[in-house]
Amino acid sequence: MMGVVCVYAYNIPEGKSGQQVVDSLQKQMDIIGATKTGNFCVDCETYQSHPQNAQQRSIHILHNSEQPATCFSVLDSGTVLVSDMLFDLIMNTMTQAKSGREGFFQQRKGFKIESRGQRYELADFVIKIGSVSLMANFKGVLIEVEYCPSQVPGDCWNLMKEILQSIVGNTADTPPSYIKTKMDSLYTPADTINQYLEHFNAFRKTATPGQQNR
Amino acid sequence: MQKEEKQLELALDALIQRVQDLKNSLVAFLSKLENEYQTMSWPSVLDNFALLSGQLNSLGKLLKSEKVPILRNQILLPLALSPDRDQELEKLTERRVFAFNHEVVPDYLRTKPEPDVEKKIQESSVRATINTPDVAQKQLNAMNKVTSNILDIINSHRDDMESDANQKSSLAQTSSMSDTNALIAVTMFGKGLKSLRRDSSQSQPIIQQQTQQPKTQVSTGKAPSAVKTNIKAAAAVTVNKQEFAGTFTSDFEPGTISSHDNILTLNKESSPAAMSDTLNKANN
Amino acid sequence: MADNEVERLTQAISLTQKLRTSVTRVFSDLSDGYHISQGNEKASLNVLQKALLTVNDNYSDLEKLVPNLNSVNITAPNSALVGIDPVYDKTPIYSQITHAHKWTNKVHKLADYASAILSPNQLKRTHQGGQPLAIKRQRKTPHAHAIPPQGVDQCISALERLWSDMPITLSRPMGNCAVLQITLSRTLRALIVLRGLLIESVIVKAYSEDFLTPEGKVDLWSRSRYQVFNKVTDMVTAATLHFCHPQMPDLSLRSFLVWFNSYKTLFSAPCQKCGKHLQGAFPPVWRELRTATPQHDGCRQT
Amino acid sequence: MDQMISKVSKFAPTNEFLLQGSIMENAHDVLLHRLRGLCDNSDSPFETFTDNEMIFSMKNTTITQALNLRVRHSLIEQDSWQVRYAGMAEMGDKNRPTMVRHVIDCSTSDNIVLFLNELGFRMDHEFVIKGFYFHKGRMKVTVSKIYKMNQPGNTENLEPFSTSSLVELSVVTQQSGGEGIAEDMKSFSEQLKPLVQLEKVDHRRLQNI
Repeated sequence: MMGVVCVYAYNIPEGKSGQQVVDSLQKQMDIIGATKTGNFCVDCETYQSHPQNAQQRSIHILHNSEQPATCFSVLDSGTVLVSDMLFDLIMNTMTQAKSGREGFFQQRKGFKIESRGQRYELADFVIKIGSVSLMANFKGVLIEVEYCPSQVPGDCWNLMKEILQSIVGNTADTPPSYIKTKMDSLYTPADTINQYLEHFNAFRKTATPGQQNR
Repeated sequence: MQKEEKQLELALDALIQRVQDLKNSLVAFLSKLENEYQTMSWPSVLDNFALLSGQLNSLGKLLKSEKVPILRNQILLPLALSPDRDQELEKLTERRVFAFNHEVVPDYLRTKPEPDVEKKIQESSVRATINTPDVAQKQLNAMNKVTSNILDIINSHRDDMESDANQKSSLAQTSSMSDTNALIAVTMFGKGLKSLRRDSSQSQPIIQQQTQQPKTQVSTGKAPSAVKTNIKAAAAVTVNKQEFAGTFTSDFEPGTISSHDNILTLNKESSPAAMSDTLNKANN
Repeated sequence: MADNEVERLTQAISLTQKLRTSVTRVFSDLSDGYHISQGNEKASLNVLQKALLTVNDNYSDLEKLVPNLNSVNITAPNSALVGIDPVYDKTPIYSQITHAHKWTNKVHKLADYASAILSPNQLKRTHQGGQPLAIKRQRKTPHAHAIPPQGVDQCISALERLWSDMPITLSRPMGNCAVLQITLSRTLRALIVLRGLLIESVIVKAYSEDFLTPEGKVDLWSRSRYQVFNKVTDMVTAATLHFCHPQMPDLSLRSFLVWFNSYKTLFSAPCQKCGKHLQGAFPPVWRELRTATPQHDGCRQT
Repeated sequence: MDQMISKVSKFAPTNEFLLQGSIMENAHDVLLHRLRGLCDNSDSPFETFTDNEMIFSMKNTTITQALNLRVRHSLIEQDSWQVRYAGMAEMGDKNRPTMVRHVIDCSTSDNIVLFLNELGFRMDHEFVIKGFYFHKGRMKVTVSKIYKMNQPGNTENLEPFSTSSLVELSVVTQQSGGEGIAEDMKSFSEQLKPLVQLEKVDHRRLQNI
């Protein structure tokens, strides 16, 4: 089980590299007394229907190291299927070319994106500082803050806001747009995945910021 | 003369030896019967009998062999009978015969069977000679007939019993290959499930189709294209119509029927197989 | 001697059989009925009498023989009786036997341990003099812990109706003591162990946690995975002392629950003293005892 | 990702060894008792299951060979959903004691049916399967009856497909290192004879009948 998670993109100030931002954030974690508890990774891969299929769909397959045995499959219609890792294999059989023909789905080239970094714990908070890379190109920094004991975003938003503002600043004045619609419902791991996916999709659309800043 | 005597002596020794063996095994067998009757098994009894009959056989062979002079020509003459106890004899006979007296001699030195037995032998030999070869042949035939009849009866009984046993095993049959196949086919490919639904829903859709026909034809603009595919599909499927007619219809769930009314109504005349095929095509 | 015995036994058996046949004949004749023609009643009666006489004779024969018999002692083990039960597949005897076997082993083992541990430390708890006991008796004995289960049930069901956002389920996983499981809104779950109506212990956990051991039984001991709820557990346990009132147990439980209900705003309400949500990464875990206002642990002490 | 797939496929249990047979109604209970004695946990009561199995398939104009996914939904534990991909069972030669097939079992959330429909899958057919399961070490034995559903989607209105029950003995192993288990299965199936003949059954032949 998990608590409520808010994911924010960190605005990288002009003239700073991604690594510098991550370093300073990590230093900040030490200052507020959080303890390092290893690494984390959220990755996303996108597939597309075969053009001859009846329905044209994109499927995003995401994994979150917080739920290491789970595979999240998100359709562009918003349906999120939560399943165990073996769904990767099923997806694989669906993409697999059989006897010279294409499969029902194809992997979209150049869409592999992931957020990787350090994981910190502070009392019942879990804070993750991840640098996002699209096909090994640095794209930006994502901050994830989780408050584990609660499951209702509406209950603990104000409480989370205090700690979020101390890390990401004014960006955290309002809840993440995805959370806004879910304030009063029970939070699930799929909601985290949707937040990440929103950010990933946004990152894919932008030009690589690292090239401007480096 | 001396040579003959010597031969007789040898033959007698051999005879005594054989008889001794026979006696020993008899004694052993008897003692076994007396002491081990609880644990003794039938095969071991049979073994003992076999041993005895073997020894008797070899004794008979010895008597018939050429080396043994014809004993019938020898004469055994009791020279003296005495009512007194004879130690020597007692020892020789293992304390079975104490004296060589009038009582035992006729029994031991008898060369002819008992009169009763003799009479019986006579009778049977007389009876044997009465029958002429013809009668004997007849009786033989009758005998053969009877035995073959009995054999037949036994055989038929055996057959009956065997078939009974077979039937019993078929009664106790606990699994059937055809059921296995049917069950696997249904789990793997859904065979049988599809035809079932056809029974329950077959008549209804047709009626519905007829009543709905005008309405849907007006309402859908896409109908003509469906007709085309339908013709093509129907042509492709007609060969297998009989085969598929049963299995395909499962796609007619209420939901799909209503959503594909336009297609179904147009297919009114064509076979169910063709319908479902168009349905699939339309879905794709 | 033994042969004699056997002979007598077989004789007795054959006599018994005889007796049975004669008795059966009498009864079967009686049940089949007689064809009684006019004036022939006497003959039929004679037949019956004869049959009865045979029974009598057989019976007396048997009776004569019986005193000579030594009682044969057939020692049949109990397991032989199992065979008598014809539908053993339908009875759960097999699983029961294995179960019983397992338990006997377990009990045996534990008893071994217990005796090994107890033998060096002999505990003598009842070594009190008569004096203090007498004084105790004079005092009015508190009865809060000795309320019958029905009373507790009644009291709890009355309490449950007070809050719609705080369902209470009552169970008795180990005898008389009631265990209340409370779900407070969507904020937390609490487990309260009662003795009578006295609060014995309280454990608070997250809404996402449960009070079950891996075997699916009620878990009375484990603490929450989250630090904040362990703090709350400590606070609430301390507060139970405040609310405890031996003479009016139902009132004390009720006022405790009223106070406890204020924890539903654990995450959403800021501290009344400093106005902030977090203090050292913790929300206001303390509720003022009278006003039930939220406060941080740190703010409470100042 | 590809790395992960190869990793997952290497360690995930995807190789299924399978023997199948059936048992008639009259010997059904006898078989259950025998299995109870032969298998683990013989002192606990029978473990039962009731599942609704839905077969979804996808085709398109260039790929005519349909891809089938089987969704199983437990009717006892309502929130247990599973999707399974099963390859064609390979008979192998005569020396192979069991069939082998590629199987991917994957537990999912309850929206799998919606998900597959949105993905372009269509339900081909469905049925209800009720029965008992036993396990002995890694081996799993199921004795189950298949029920037709008289109304689609209604799992109450059922009609048994056959009086016989399907008996399956299976072991799922990693891709390599399952050779010994097939022999174990063979010897286990010998113990059930003559009650049930657990055999390799050629699915291709059944499909073409």
